[in-house]
Amino acid sequence: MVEILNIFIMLMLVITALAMVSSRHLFVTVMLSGIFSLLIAASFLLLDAADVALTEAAVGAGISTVLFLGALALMDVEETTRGVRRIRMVSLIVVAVTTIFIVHATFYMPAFGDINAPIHQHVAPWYIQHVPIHMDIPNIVTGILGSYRGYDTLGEVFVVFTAGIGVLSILGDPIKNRQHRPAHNRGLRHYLIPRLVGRMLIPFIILFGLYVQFHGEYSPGGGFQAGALVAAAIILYALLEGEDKALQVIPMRVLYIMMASGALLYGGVGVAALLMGGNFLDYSVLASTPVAGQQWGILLIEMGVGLTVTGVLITIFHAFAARSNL
Amino acid sequence: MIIQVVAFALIVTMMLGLVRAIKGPKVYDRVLAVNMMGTKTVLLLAVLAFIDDRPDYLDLALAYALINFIGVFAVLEFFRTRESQLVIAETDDTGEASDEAPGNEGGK
Amino acid sequence: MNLIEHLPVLQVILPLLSAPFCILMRGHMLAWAIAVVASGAAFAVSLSAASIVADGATLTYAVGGWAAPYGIALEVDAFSALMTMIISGASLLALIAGMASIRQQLPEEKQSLFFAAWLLAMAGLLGISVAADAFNIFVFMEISSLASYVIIAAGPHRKALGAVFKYLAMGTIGATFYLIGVGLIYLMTGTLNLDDIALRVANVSDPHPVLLAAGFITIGLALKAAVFPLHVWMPAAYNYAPHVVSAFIAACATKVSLYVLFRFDFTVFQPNLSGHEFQFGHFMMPLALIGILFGAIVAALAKDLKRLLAWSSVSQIGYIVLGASMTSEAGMTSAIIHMFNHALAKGGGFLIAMGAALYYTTTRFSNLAGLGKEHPWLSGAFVVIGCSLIGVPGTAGFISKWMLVNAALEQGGLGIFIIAVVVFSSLLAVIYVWKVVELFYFEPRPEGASSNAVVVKTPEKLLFMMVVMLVAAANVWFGIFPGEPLALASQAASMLTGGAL
Amino acid sequence: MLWVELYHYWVFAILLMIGLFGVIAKRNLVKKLVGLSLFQSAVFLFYITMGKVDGGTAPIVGMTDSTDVFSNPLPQVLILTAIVVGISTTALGLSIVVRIKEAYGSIEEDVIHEKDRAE
Amino acid sequence: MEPWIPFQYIPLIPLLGVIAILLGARISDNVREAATLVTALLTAAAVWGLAPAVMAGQRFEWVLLEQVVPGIPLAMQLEPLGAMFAMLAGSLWVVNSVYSIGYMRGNKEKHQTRFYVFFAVSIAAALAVAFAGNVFTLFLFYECLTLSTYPLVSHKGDAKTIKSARIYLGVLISTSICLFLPAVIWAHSVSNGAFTPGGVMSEVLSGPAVGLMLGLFVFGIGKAAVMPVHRWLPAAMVAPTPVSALLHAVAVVKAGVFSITKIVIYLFGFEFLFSQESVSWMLFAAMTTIVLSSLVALRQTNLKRMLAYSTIGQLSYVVLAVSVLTPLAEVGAALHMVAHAFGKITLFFAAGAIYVASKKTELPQLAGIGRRMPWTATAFTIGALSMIGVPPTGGFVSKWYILAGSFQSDNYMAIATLILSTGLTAMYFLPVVYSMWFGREVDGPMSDHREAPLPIVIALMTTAALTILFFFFHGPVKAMESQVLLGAL
Amino acid sequence: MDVATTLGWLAAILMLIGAFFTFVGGLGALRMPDFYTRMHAASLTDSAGPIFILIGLMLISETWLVAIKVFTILVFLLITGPTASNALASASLLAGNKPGLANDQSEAE
Repeated sequence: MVEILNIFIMLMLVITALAMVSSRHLFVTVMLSGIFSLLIAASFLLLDAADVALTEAAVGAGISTVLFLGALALMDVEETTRGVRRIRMVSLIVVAVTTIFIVHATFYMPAFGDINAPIHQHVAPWYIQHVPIHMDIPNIVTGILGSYRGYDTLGEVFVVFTAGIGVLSILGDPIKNRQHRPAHNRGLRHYLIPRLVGRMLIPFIILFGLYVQFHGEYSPGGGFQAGALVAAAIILYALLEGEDKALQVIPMRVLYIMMASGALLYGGVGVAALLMGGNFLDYSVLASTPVAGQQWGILLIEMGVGLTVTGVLITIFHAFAARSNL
Repeated sequence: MIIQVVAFALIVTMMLGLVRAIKGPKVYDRVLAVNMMGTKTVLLLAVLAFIDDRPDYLDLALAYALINFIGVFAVLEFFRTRESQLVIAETDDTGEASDEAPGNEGGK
Repeated sequence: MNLIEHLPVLQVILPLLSAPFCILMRGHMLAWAIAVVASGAAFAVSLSAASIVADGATLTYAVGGWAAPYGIALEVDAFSALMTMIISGASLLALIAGMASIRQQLPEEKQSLFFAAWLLAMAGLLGISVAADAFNIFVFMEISSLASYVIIAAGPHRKALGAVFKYLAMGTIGATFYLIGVGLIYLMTGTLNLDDIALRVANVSDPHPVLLAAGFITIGLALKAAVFPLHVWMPAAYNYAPHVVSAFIAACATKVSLYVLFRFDFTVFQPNLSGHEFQFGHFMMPLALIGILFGAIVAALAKDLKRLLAWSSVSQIGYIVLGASMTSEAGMTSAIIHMFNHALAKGGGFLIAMGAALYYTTTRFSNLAGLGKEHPWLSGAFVVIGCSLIGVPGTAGFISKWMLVNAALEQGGLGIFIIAVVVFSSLLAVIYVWKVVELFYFEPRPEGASSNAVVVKTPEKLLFMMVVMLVAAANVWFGIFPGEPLALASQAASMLTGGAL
Repeated sequence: MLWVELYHYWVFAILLMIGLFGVIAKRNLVKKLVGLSLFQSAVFLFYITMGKVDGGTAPIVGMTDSTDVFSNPLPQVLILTAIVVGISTTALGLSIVVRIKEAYGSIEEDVIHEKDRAE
Repeated sequence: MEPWIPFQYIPLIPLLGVIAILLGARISDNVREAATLVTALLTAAAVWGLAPAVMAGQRFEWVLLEQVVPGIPLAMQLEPLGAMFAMLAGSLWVVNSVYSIGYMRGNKEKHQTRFYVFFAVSIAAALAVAFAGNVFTLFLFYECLTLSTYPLVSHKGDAKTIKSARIYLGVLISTSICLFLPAVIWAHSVSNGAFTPGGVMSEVLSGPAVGLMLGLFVFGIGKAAVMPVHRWLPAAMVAPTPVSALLHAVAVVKAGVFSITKIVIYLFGFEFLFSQESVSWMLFAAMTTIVLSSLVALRQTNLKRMLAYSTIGQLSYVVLAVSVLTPLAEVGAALHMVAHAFGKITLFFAAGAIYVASKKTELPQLAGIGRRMPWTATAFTIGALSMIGVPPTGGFVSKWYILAGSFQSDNYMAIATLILSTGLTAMYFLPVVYSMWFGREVDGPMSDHREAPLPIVIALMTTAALTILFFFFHGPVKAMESQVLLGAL
Repeated sequence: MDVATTLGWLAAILMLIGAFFTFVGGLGALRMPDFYTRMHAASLTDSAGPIFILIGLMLISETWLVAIKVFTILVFLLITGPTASNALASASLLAGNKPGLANDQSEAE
């Protein structure tokens, strides 16, 4: 049954992707990419990847759509030139050849879902077996993410951090940019009902975000998803009430501090472990028992992730909005 | 068994929505289709939670519902700032001239 | 707490964790100071690590205390020690020398962000160099790439934006190709740790997916390393980046991708793909040869100093790939030592371009004439560094060419052809370097040429000249006493080719 | 039924190639970025696909019986990181596009080339 | 019998002199020139200090760096041939310095400090070439010499000069990279490349490979100006005359033929080469160069260009002498290096003196100049006679030995070439000498001029005297060269 | 029939009704002639479908917690769906997009 659903979703994915690339209207492309994200997230869920599905939905359908629209508000939504024929031919050939190679190799790959594939035999069973022992949390993904591969996640946080300061550096400080524009931005004031409903929902979204943050060890979720949700709530506020108000609620200074302190909190936990005699990011030494130490460590670093992601996403939104007057 | 039928109906409806989203012809049609597909996805997730007997998937459904909502607002805001674009947006993918309406970049 | 034990991770987290402090600082001097201190610390760490691993030892580190295939391991051996030295050294010197140039090219409010991104770029490159985990390499590759885009986009010319966008698109394709390759390997072996992969890939019954993985990883990394003909993003990016960024990035960024490429193609895939090094060699060698000549020819036609240096990089990367594509220990040694020597020469070259721009605002040839008379030390340093680029005896560049030709001699008839190409491209190098030398010394300063866009403070100028002289001297020093880097390089080469041959 | 076992990989290949085509062949910078994110999504799908185990369930212990078969959690962890990387790249790319639009008045590569050449 | 300063430190003297010159230039021009002179004298003294030890048959080895590139040391050695070259370069530098001071001042050249600095660096490089202990070291310092003479050649800095300097650098660098370097690598890959009496190649190389490697060396050492790699020499005529003198008589071209000689004797071993059919082409290359360059010289109307082509021919005498491969001819080669150095430097000094005093550069303008500049004309005459090989000049001695060596191996081709080229040399030098003394004066750039400045006259008379003295006192050189052969045989 | 079975049947019927509404809504969104009519079809069933389906799901929930979660989703959908539709329609109207049937000029499709 699930298999059939999956086939349908895959079919829709391919159709959507084709439409995205072939449509000449950029707004359409962005809308379709939102649909694509929803579909692929559903597909992830069908493939048992709950955390990934949540992330993809928050990022792909939420944040990424908002960002694309923010950028599109500044530019022509029509694609005015067709690609050069020669380039299109070359691309087609490149693409075709690569596809043939991949498809050819698939015939020698382990079958889909085969439990005897090497991938399910070597490292993964160890994780499934040891997460309950080492850190005693139900969500294995969180366990791996936070501890076994915590160093990757540290890198991930710094990728987000880099994106934040990168957008700031490229687009400039939102506050300075706003000063050059007339203060006409009032948000969606003349849409009365949406505004009321939206305002009502904001606290719930933040609450839900916090739930995702602190319940991430037990159910799908974690710092990143929570950060995206909270940031989405603030973005919603900015959309409804206008940029300036949002910047009054959370000023840029605070955002800077959020971005930096999240990353530093994560790194700090690692360094603290190092100072307390363990290796970098070895949470076992943080508390009296290794298991408690692991739990504390994961909780702290997830908070770091959440802080940075929230700060960065809001900052990026402001940076775009200040330019495009979204 | 019934629940699988529901899931199937949802998937088929999503396909109908997808066709509408691709066909347009107006941007509003597409936004409508996206919104519709969002709702259907939420339902699908909820149904899946029961099919797989994994109630924690319901959290996901909730998150989807919230995010879908925000997406629609972003689109509305986009319309507001780009009223000049709306006229153009009525055309389909053939792309008419893009300076039909006088630019009103600043909004109101 | 034994610090020696923690060297591999300190190498990465020192600059990484300094970056957030940078953006919290108001005022660029503080941010600059943090960046310099962090680079200096990283350099010190890399030196001490290098001294430990020079005799063939390997420092391993289990992050989080989890042993290798389950947790993420870091490994510092001779090869990575050499890379970390190049990266942190280049960053330190460029930062010290570039103070005035940064003031000239960047608005004050962006500077703290700039330094943070700089540190992240360096930390990313360092992270790749010490990583022993295929996916971890990807993560740090992205940190370094994103940060590089940011610091390149800080260039004042609008063309910098177009260049960065191209770099971003191609860089992301490259990284994603790499990710696909890693996925395929993971699918076939079930592990991500490099050593573990090498161990388990031998048991994979069917080589097709591994071969596909090798193809994706090779192409992806070649894209990031700007190997001809995938170099199209590089010249513009180097050319329009802020001068100080060009000096830093040109010295190390592409080399780190080559480092990963060599790691994979020479150790990870060897146990399964019989004759893989042969395929690698025959795939890469023609590209390297064409790239060497093409880059040098375009460089000889350039009308801008930075453009010239950037195209010369296309050619010089060809030398590195050529050395590796011989798939012999001697060839590998020449490739690795050329990474070091080219970093010295090219970093120095861009530093000089930076100095020229500091005095004369642009690096266009029409505006640089007569530099030799007004700034004799600067142009003198260029002559030395240019000689190193050509490969004149007594400079670092010569050592690598010598090793390369020696390695080619082992190849028999093909070797003669390789030598002919190397020799010819050296002549082209003479042409493009000498064009600049003559410009500096013999052409009169044009009427009304712009100069001194920014007031260069004396301490800044002193620091700058000190660094330039140091780099020029290093080019000569390592041409006469190449002992230490050569020892590391041959150690690394024997390690890389040991598994294959 | 070979195709049932492998069609996931084929979908991955097709999506990958649609995305790659978008990046290489399209001249509009936003379109290129969309292609890029499509390209990355395809890889995400590939990783998640290979982590699936027949009859498995999401790797969250405790909610269900402990006898359950779990799908492979490691690819999911990797893709969580990769998604974040993807959105970061997209954000950065978009900000560059915005600046390009301001500097050149267009986001079409051909127009930008022409303006560069005219300089 | 230890020399008063170890030979390996001698190249450092001019380098230290560079610092002295730079510092001196800050004080005044006089101090700077004094520094040059003192350095030159010190160098000469140091080089001559080696003579007793060398004559006594002592040899020194010294390794600067165990591995400059893997497996190859940076080694220095002292043996008679190198000592002779070092002595030649060191002592002529003194004379040349005196001359330079007069010339540069008389001509009011710019950038004099740069000139003196690079002059000293070139001498240091030449000395290092002289003391090279293996092929690689030789190559290294050979390249240094090329680069350090570039600023001297391009000294004037105008468009024509730059073009010529480009040819100079282009030919020398491309030959050395394309031919010399591969040969060096080849030599090192088959042997240790160290210079050993009797050669090291006889055991590792045979057949056509010998000829190929020798060819790479002979044409790769572009400084020896064997046709067709001679183009740089006439081009380098744009340099100030002291530089031309240095290039053509002392450091550069002599470094070329010295390198060839040293490689033939110490790397191949000429006995070994004598047994190889495949090296006979070298003789023909040298003969062709001699004859062709003389013919070209006949057609020149510019004095310095004529001298340049003469140099090409004279250098090939040395190559010819080497390729005759008999002991007597080898002695002749060494003698000719010295004799030609004295004669040619005299000629260039004279040409420079004429330019400084009268700005004349073309042959027809020289008519009757002997009456205004008797000393210069006398010196020029002596130099010209030495080039032709008329006794009692040094040129006669060396040609005599080369001829004798050719008879030793019944090499009639070589004998014929020598006789023919003597005739040709006479044909282009004698008319000039005749017109200088007896021709009717024509209008030149300066109608009324006198003898050149005193330092110039002193310098050129010194070298002219040396040319004649060498006829009578060539014993030491012969003795030293015999030692080389003793070791080689 | 015990309570659970009854609830099961009830839930099945409710869910089938919901699925039907949903499908019809999708069909309407595809086949209706102009934007406002399409919107009418879609937004009505966007409320009706979830109500039936989610109530059905609540009935077969094993624990109260699950039922509450489903209920929360329902509430959210009921709040956000009409709001979004309202906003969309007013945006379309504000942009000067007249209902096609009112002006008796059907839209080209």
